[in-house]
Amino acid sequence: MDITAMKHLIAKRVAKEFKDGDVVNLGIGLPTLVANFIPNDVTINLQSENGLIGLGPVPQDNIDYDITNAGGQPVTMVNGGMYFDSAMSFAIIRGGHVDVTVLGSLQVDESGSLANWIIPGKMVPGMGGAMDLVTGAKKVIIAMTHTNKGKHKILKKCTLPLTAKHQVNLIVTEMGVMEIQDDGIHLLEYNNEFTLEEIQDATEAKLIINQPKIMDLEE
Amino acid sequence: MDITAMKHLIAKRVAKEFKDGDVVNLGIGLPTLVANFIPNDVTINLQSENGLIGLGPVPQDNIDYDITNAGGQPVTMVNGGMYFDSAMSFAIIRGGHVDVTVLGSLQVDESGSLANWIIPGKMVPGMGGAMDLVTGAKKVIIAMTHTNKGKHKILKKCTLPLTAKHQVNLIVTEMGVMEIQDDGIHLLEYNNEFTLEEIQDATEAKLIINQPKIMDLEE
Amino acid sequence: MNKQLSIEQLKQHVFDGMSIMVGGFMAVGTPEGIVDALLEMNVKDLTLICNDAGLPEKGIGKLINNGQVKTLIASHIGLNPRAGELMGSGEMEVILVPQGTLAERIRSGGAGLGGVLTPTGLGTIVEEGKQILNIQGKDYLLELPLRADLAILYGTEVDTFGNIVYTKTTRNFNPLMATATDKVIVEARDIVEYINPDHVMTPHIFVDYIIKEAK
Amino acid sequence: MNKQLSIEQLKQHVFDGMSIMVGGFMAVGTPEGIVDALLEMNVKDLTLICNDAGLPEKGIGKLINNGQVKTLIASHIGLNPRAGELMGSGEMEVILVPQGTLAERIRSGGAGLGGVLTPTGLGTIVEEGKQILNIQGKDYLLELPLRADLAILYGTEVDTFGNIVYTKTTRNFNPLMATATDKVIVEARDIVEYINPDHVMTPHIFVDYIIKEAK
Repeated sequence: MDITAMKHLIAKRVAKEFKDGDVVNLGIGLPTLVANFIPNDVTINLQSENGLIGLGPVPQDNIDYDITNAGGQPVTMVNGGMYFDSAMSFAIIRGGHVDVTVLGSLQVDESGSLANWIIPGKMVPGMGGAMDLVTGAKKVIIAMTHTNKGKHKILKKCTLPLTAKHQVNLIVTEMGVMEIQDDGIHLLEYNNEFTLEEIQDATEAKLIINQPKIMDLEE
Repeated sequence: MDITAMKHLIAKRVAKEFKDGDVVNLGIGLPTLVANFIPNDVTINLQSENGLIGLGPVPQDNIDYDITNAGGQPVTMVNGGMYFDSAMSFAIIRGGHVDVTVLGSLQVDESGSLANWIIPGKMVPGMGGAMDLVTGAKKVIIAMTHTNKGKHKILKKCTLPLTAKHQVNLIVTEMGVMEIQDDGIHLLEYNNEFTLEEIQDATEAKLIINQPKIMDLEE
Repeated sequence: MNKQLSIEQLKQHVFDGMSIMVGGFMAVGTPEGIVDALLEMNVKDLTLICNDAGLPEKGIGKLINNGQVKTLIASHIGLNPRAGELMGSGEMEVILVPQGTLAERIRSGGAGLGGVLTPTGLGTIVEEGKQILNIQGKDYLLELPLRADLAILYGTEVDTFGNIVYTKTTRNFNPLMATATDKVIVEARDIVEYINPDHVMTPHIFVDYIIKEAK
Repeated sequence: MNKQLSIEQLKQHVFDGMSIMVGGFMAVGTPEGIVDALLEMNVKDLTLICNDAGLPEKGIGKLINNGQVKTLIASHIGLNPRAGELMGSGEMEVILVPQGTLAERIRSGGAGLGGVLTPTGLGTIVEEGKQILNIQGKDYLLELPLRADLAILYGTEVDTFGNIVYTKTTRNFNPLMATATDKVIVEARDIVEYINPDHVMTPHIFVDYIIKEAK
């Protein structure tokens, strides 16, 4: 699978996690793709931490540079959407009013901790709104490739500085869907292009495997 | 002097304390009268804690019941005024953005403490916004009759439950203008309808009297 | 998602002993239609959180004076003499909170904050039983967040999504309460087709149900 | 009171070593005219408080990349690679603050609160050196209020009193910063005769000066 196909597959699977009416924040990069796969019978409210709910598609023309997403890129607003300031935006986020946040990550571990904002000495973008999002959202989904070109990302214990402790609920990769529970990481679904052994080999943490389903990728 | 004349006199003197552009909150009752005596060359911004700046006069007709003061009474709004919610209202008040607050009081003492929200067992209206106002405003002026029908109100130490400690800057009564300083209450101005001895007799706290001026009541 | 509710359907969302935040300031910005329905249903033992005790014939004053309120959390009860009597006789518990602290406690309840650090109330009976923190050389009272089961609000314009605009001084505590309860019901003066997205004061995600005001 | 200021008069209000809050999110809602003037005046050793480091050619990125910034307090610097280099080399101090915490710290600085009690950052390096309070069984970090000498904002519509409306996502940190500095200067896209009092986002009492944007 090439990287584009992988991302496509991950985004498609994540999109099945939403319920009608959910307030959802999608991170920059892969998580943004999720918006393209929302089922027709589900309406979600996309929140963007720079100050809006009702994020619409990227405009092709008639660009309004006053309507932007958290990456500073022009977007559009859907009917019923609204704008607010950064205090309200994070009252929504921290106060538990976001149902699902989808983020990429550099590392996730079996205790549900994650690290996605800094590689000391190399890359220091800053945490932006990520720490608030994973702390405040009701459900935290990590959407990422299973490994970094073969290097483990799903670990026993994160080695990079954390974004938050014990906040991740679900990990969706091209290999499967994993849920963090008190006793560790449960493989709920797997992509049958891979064997269970291959998936475990690509994972540092020990996966708890109990009759996993085939990964649901129906449109 | 009858009570109406007293209130008139007190309000008139308090109105001289404002500078052009000041943000001012006037309490219910006597302090409200102060608005009638603002000098022509001074424009102040009247704040009302229920959520507006730019409080105008009480309407005579065309009453809009959606525009009210902190007593719930219909008022009007002047040009340039605006509305906000209670969180912003008290961010303005607590954050030190109100230049002067004028309140009545049951008691004030020589340390600048005041009591104006409860007489246990008798009258329990509640503090409303008074505690925030006297804590947050840059200058706290107490506008009240000097005594309660002869009973002292300006005390060595308040006996009623406090509204706040050490927050009063100025007391204006029908007898004079008093400033609270570190060493006690200074009589800055007096109404020469009274002798200095009469004023001291009407005051439990020892007044510091050092060449007081005649109370300025020019229009 | 259709959020419109009839006043009769309100019954499904209230129960004895519940806590309700009620918008309004001296009953300005209070949803009188919902209050009247609560009066008629005669739900009991309510804990109400509201700026004040309303007036005898207006706002939550009606519920207080009908004996439906067990506990009132408010900043002022002076315009409803019966509230003072019920407090004095012990028939109603009244917890008086400085107005700015009340606003900020509700906001923090909605915003996931652990509390409010305020200088208001220091040196008074308000500080009794509360933690005082010295921060950068100044003392602050730690005041706890407030939340409730239900908020009932009064919106001037509400669109079908549930976005709310509150006009003039009807705004007061309404937008704060919208964020701090498990369920939010707004009484709409008018249900409108469109609200400018810059002018929305309560985003629709906070609003569960809309009841049209009877005129 | 005439609050209008020319871009030349801005000089009277800035000095080396000052602290400035700058509105905007990835430079959306940043007053570019004022930033350009600061660039031209070459004021030095600035402490800037802003959501991010801007872009190399946009927002405060221009000031950072010109070496005028001693300390940057921000939540994100990823869109301006030079900021990361200056941080790495030690030429610029960068204090990274979670975005929601940054917003709330500024708000508390303007609202007279003693700080912010937030769960964000617990168990991470953000908590280092900070007090942790256990409140009602949950831990919270105590984050301190932020204030600055000056705020520079970008308003879409500003009336002559200084009331401001920020349109769409240009709003972001602007209204918070308006409350938390000794002096506030707004760059106005348009100076207008009238703003509906319900739509004002920053009351004029916070605004000291208005500079008309050059078009």
